[in-house]
Order: sequence, then C-alpha cells, then structure tokens
Amino acid sequence: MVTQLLTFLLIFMIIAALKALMTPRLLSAAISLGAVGLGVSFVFLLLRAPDAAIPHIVVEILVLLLLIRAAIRREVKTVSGQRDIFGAAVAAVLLLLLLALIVPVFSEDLSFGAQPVWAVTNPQVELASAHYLSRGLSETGSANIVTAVLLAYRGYDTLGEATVLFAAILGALVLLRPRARKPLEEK
Amino acid sequence: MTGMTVIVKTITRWTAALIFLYGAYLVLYGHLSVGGGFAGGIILACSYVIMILAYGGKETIHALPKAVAARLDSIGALAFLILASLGMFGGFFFSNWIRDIWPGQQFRVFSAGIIPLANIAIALKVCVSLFLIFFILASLRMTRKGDKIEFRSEEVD
Amino acid sequence: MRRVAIFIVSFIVWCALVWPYNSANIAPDGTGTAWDLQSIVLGLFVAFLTALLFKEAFTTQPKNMFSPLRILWLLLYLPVFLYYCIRANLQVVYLVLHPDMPIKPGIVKVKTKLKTESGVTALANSITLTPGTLTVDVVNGNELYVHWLVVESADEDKATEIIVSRFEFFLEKIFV
Amino acid sequence: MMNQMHFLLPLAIAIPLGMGFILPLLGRKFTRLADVLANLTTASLVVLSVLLLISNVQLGKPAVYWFGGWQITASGTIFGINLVLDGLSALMITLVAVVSFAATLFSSRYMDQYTARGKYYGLFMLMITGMNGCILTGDVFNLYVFLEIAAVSSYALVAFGCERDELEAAFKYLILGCVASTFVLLGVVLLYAQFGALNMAQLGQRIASVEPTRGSILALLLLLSGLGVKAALVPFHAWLPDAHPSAPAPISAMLSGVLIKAIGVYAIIRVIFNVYGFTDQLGMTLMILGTLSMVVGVVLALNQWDFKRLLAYHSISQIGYVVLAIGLGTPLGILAGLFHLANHAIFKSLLFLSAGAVQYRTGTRQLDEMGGLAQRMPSTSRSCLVASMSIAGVPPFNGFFSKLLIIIACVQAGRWGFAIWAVIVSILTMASFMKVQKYAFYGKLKEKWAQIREVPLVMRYSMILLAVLCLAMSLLIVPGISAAVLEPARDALHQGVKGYQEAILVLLGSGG
Repeated sequence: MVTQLLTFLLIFMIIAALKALMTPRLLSAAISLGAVGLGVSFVFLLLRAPDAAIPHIVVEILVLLLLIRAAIRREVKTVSGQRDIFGAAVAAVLLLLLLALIVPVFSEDLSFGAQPVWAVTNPQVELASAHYLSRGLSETGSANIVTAVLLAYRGYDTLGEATVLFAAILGALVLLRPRARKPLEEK
Repeated sequence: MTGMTVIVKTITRWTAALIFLYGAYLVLYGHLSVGGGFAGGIILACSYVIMILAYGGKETIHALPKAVAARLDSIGALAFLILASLGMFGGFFFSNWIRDIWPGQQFRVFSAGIIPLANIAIALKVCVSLFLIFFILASLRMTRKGDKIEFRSEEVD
Repeated sequence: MRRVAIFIVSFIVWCALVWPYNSANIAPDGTGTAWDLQSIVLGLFVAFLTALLFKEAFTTQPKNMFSPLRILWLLLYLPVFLYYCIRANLQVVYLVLHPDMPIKPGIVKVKTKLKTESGVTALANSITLTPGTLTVDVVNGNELYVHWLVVESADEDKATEIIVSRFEFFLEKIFV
Repeated sequence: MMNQMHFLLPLAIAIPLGMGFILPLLGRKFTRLADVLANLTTASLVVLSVLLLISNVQLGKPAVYWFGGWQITASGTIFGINLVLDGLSALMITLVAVVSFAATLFSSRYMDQYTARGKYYGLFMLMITGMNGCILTGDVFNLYVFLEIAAVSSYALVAFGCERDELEAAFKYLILGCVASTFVLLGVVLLYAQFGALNMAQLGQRIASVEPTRGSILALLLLLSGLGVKAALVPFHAWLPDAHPSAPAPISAMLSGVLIKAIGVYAIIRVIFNVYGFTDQLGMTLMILGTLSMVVGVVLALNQWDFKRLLAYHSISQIGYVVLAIGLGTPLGILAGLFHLANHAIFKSLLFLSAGAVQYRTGTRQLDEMGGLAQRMPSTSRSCLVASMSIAGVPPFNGFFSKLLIIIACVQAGRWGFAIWAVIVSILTMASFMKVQKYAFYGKLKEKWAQIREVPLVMRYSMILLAVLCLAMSLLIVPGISAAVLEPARDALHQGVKGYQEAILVLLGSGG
C-alpha cells in the first residue's frame, strides 16, 4: 500500500515539476513548485518521519507564499528565450546514461526502506541504527531517538548543518548590501 | 493603511501567539516527543512571518530589526558551539557534561543534559535565519537603469 | 492588563499542549504526574515570554476577556451556528442535485451593527463557513461584501436581514 | 608530551568556526579590530597545525578523536563521528593554515576597497572551517556537511564585489557546485544503503569484504564526479575560469591555493585510497583525468590576456599534475604528487596575491594594459617573479623539484607517454609565464602608470612570506625533512585501506 502511494506521489511530483519547468507563466510555475514541495512532505509523513515533515511543510508553505508574492509583483509575467537544442540533447544523453546505471541498482540491488544489504548477509554485526534504538534512551537521556541521534551521537553533524544555514544567510546579507565597493583612501 | 483586510489581521492576532506557543512546545519537548530545534524554530519564525504578511512590514519590523536579527543569528549559532565546546571539560567535544553532573529523570523535561539547551540554541538560530530569509526576499527590489538591472534590498514598505 | 490576559491564556494553552505527553508518560514506579512541576515552571516562563513578545495577541479588550457571560453565550452560539451550517449544507446539496441547478449568484453588500474588529471577523468567518455565502471583503469596518449563491434580494437591508442578523444576535453578546 | 596533542584536534575546527560566528557582529566602526582578530585566528591556526604536524611525527601513527566520547563498541559498532589526524591530514591543515594566514594578512589592506569587512572575515573563517572539517573527518557524511560549509561560503565570497560579472560567475559556480554536492550526497546515501556504515574505515572494511557490486561502483562514480567538479578536473572544470578570477584577490588565492585541493583532490584521494582501495583501473582513470586537465588547462591559458584568468587556467593544469602523479600509485608517484600539491598551494596563492596587488594599484587585470611595473612596484614584481619561476619549474625553486619528481616517477613506473606530456606542459607553462613577466612587469613603463606606488606594507609582507616559502619548500626534497613532512603523508595513502583501518578500528578496539 505504502509503495503504491509513494509511486503515485512520485509520479505526481514529476508531473508537477515538469509543469513548473514548461509553463511560461511565473505564477503557475510557483504554484506547481508548491505542489512538488507538498508531495515531498507527504512522502515524509508516509515514511513515518514527522520530524522531517513538520519543518518541510512549513517551509514549503512559506516559500510558496513568497514565490507567489514575487510572481504577482513582477511586471514580467512570462519567461521567454529560446531553448538551447544542443545543450538539451547532451543533457538528455548524459541523463539516459546515468539512468542506465541507476535504474538497475535501485530496482534490483537495493530495495526501498530495507536493511542495508551488507547487514542482511552479516546478521551477527550490530548496526549503528540498532544501537541507537536499543541504547539511545539510556545513553543520552533523550526519549526522542531522532533528537538523540541529531544532538548527541551526531551532534557534530548538526553543528555543521546549522553552520551551512548560517553561511547561506550571511552570504545573502553580503550580496544584498546597498554598496559593495568604496574608493580607496590614500594616505 | 498597510497590510491586509481586517479579517486577516484579526485572525493573525488570534493565532500568532498560538503558533508561537506550539513552536515553543516543539522546541522544549523536542527531546521527549516529535519535534526539535529545527522544526520548532521554523514554526517560531512563522508566527513573525504571518504578522509581517498581515500587518505589513513597518508594524513588525521595528519589533525585530534586521541588524538585531543578524546579531541573534550569530548568537544562536555561537551558543550551540559554546555548549559543544564546554564538553571539553567533560573530556570530549560534545560530551554531555550537564547530564554527567545532573542526570535528571527520564521522560521529564530536565533529563537529557545539553540536548534541550542545544535545541533552544538551534531554534533561536533557525528562527532568526528563516526570518532573515523572508526579510531579504520580501525586501528585494529590482531596478532598471537602462539595460542594467540591479537587485537591491530596501526597507519593507 | 492586556499582558496579564495574554499570560494567562498562554499558560492555559501550554498546559493543554503538554498534558497529553505528561499524562501518557507517568513513570512505571509512579513518579511524575500529568501535572509535572517541571513543565509547569517551564509553562510559566514560556507564557511570560509570549506576553513579552506579543503585545496584541488574542484580544484588544482584556477587561472583558474572562467574563463568564460571554463564554456562556459562546457555548450557546456554537449549536446555533452548527444548525445553520448543516441547514445551508443541505440547501446547497439540493441546489447541486436539482436538474435545473437553480442558482443565481451575485455579490451583495450588507451592513453590521458589530463594533469590534473581532466581532466583524467572527461574523465574516461565520458567513464564509456557511455554505452558499462567502465574505469577499470588509470595508469601513462595518460593510461586508458577500458572494451569495442564490441572491434572494439585492436590497442592502433585506440581505442584511437574511444573512447577518441570525448570527449578529449572538455575536453582539459575545464580542461586546 | 607532544604525542598527546591530539586532544587539540577539534580546536582546528572550533577556533575558525567560533570566529566565523563572532566576526560578522563587528560593524563598520570595528574594521581594524576585525583585521586584527582575523589575523590572530589564522596565526593561531598556523601554530596549532604545526603542533599537530610535530605531534603526528612523534606519535608515528594516526591519532583519532571521537566526538562526545562515542567510541567504537567492543562488538565493532561505530555510532559516533571521529576526527583522524594522519600524515596527510596534518600536511593539508598546515597548508590551509599557512595560505589563509597570508591571505588574511593581505586582506587587511586589500579589502579596503570593499565594505562589510566583518562579514567578509566571517565567511572567510567559515570557509577555513569547512576545509579543516573536510580534511580531518573520518566519516563520509560529515565530509559532505563540511564540504557544503566550505562551498556555500565560497559562493558568497566569489560574488563579494557584487559587480555584474562577479555575480554571474558566482551563479554559475553555485549551480555547478550544488549539482556536485547532490552527487556526493547521493553517493554517500548509496554507500550507506549497501554497507550500513558511514565511518570511512569501517566502510572500507566492508567494501573490501565483498565483491564489487553495481551499487558500490555507481556510488564511486557519483563521488568521483561530484568531487571532480569541486577539484575542477577537466570535464568538470567549466566554473573555475570564471569563479576564481572574479573573487577578491585573497579569496582567489584561497580558492586556487587550497580550496580545490582540500574539498576536491584531497577528498578524491581519501575516497580512492582509504575507502575503496587503489586499483589499476582507478589509477588509470586518475592519470587520464590528470593528463587531460594538465593539457587542456595550459592550452587554454596560453591565449589569455586577463592576468587572473590565466592563473585560473594554470590551476586546472597544475591540479592535473597532482592527480596524474597520485594516479601512478607508486610510492614515489604519491610523494611527488603530494609535494606538488603543497608547492602549488604556495606559489599559486602568491601569484594570485601579486595579481591582486597589481590590480589594487592599477585597477586592471589586462596584461596588455600593464607594462614596466617592475620599476614602480619592486617587491610585488620580485615575489611574482619567484612564483612564476616556481610554477614554470626553474631550479632551485620548489616547483622544479616536484615536477622533476613527477616526471621521474612516471618514467620509473614505465609510463613514458605521461612523462612526455608532463614535460611538454611544463614547457608551455614556462612560455605562458614568460609572457606574464614580459608584459606586466618588464618592458617599457607606460605613461599612465608613472605615478603609481608600491602596495602597502602588510600586503608586501604577505607576499614576501610566501616567496620565502617558495624557496624554503625546496628543502622538503632533503631526505630528513621529507621524512618528517611528506613521507608520513605518503604512507597514509600508500598503506591503503588496510593501514587506515588498522589505525582506526584496532586502535580504538583496545579502548584508546
């Protein structure tokens, strides 16, 4: 059941993304993108990851609002310009080559949501995820194992992720400052 | 009159604080049930963002000006780093030194040492970051001078 | 005064938020209760923060906020609203299923006697939630433009009588 | 005492990270304070990295640091993140620290032409954090996270001037960089889905324990192409010639000098040598990619008149040398490659700094508009000459020895064809830099440059420091010094997957 729903959602998201790419109107492109984002949130919910779904859905709605506002305010409503046939052809060929490798790997070698392949052949080894579930509470004191992993076992990664966000914001603030250059003062 | 109609404003007035409380709950109970600093921080930011959307920029911006927001951003990130660095005294970077001293009781608020504190620091950081993203995008103006197009940020109207 | 009102409401909301978790996680040895001291202290702090940050949350007239009479009227209003809502639903179902689809859509202007912003908003939302009518805009604080599926009367007073007065009676008592 | 230094490891990340959060707080009034703090930070990083280098030599084996004390369990489960200090990472963080110290010293006057100094230094520090994190980490997902930190801050730094060209270059860099990062992430995800491990040592152990599968090959391909974009190897190099010249000069120096190595080449060789294990096919792939980069880079550089753009093309070419040499897989080849990597970090950043110094006074990057600047800017001219001779491979500068070693290594491995290409590219490089010297610094002084002056003192010091290093690093060829610096780095790679695992997994199994 979950698999069918996931497949349906994926197809829906692909169609919405294509629509966003192809449509000449900025507003409908923004709305289609919003549909893609909501699809992702539903996927998270289906996979029982509310910790990921909550922020995602909120951010999606916010971004959608902003995009719609931006699309309405601009006088330019359509995107024009010729598409580069040669570039598109090269991209398509590369994409096909990549798909030729990716499709068999994902359809045959790896099954979705299953245990790592290596763990199936070596059942005697305890995986990190099993350790988190069995000992997470007693070792970290955090009843929510997701938080235990995020902030205790892999807190260093979380610090890094917060830093990525910080760098992005700082970069945006830097690029939008009113005046970038100033004349040199000669001494 | 800036902002949207009286209906939107009133509903915002009714709900903004509720959203804020829910965000605070997600942050403070992040180590106990679903939630955490990232999710909670985003929802905290939402309570500000809907106020900007409903009331227009001028009303809300002076409550949290850009310069202050940028500072809080740094401070939130720094607080997380300091929490982690203080772990050096417990032996390792990121070691849970508060829990070593005072373990607390499982399934209660004060139980996981630095984890709730780290959640609060992340929430502050994420909340202010998202607010800044919104601010930057909302205040972006495109100006044309001949064939030169410039994007500049201005005060929100 | 207003801040005190926000503080109290916030604290109640906080307790409602944490209660499900706390009551579901009473430790097996009996320690910890649904009214956990830690969460209450935290709640007081969060409510204080909310009162500090939001100067206009929930209400503009904190004096009347906790008057029992208003809450009584609100409790009375809910079933009345539900009745109108269900009735309107059935009417719309009838319209949709009717072979001729006897609709006559249009926008009418109505007036309300409600003074407060909250009252007007509640009225507008009540109208919108009732199928068949939809509030489009509010102007000058007391004039509502309503989209009506079957315009029974284009006259302002008549329309006001039909659409507004059934809710207004209660809302006037609630949002004094 | 010195072999206990590895508890200082997280400081290499925490110091620049903390400063990266603090420095943006400093506003317009505190410009000089920001300069001082940034220079102090990079200077302390130099001290720290030298300490770590020495402690690594004395310890004689890799040191491991587990965050939060989440060490490997007795049953072999790894659930924390670790930092690894071996010869290679010690060499790399020293390079990063030295180049960034020179760059901050140069920035303290060069950046006078821009606003927002605090934010500039903030991004700069975050970039250093990202690179140090990438270099020291022993965990593939963590590698991705810090790669993103370095990349995101470098996007903003490339566009720091906010001019049209700079924004365009940064945008191109951003798009390609994001695609590359996604590839890396996908590769990491695939690896985890198959082997259930993120720790590099454990991953290497599990990959080696089974026959190569389609999945692991796909993961390797994704990682190689993603990191290849970051390293600007030739089929993936399109962003570099725009991005590197557009950035402010100290940033160009950082990007070309260390960034493409720390998050590109270093990550590639770590993945190949310590996770997947070196094979002849992989070596051949590296050699072909390297030779392509070497040739294409230098050919495209020949026709350039934009000073910094020319240097950017040479970066592609020199990175090609490094990858070619390491792809040989022989001890001498790896040694030569790492030696050249270190040398390139020094002389390429010096070249970018001197190009920046010229631009600071003349305001132009076009070689044909300059001329005779040696008369007016003697220090800049001399340090640029040193760097040019280094990159062109003139003895006794460091570039000569590393190129010589690379060619000897090629011949020794029986790869005559690659050796011949290396010689040809070397000659073309020399030609290209003779052009630079002739048009920019020698020849007749143009009238409009008659009044210009030498750049301020700190900028000169920064360039002289690097020029001295260009000469001093020739000493690394001396056996004793090489044994202390280069050979541990070579051993870290040459011992391959087994050596890396033994260092990390066994060492900690006994509770260390």
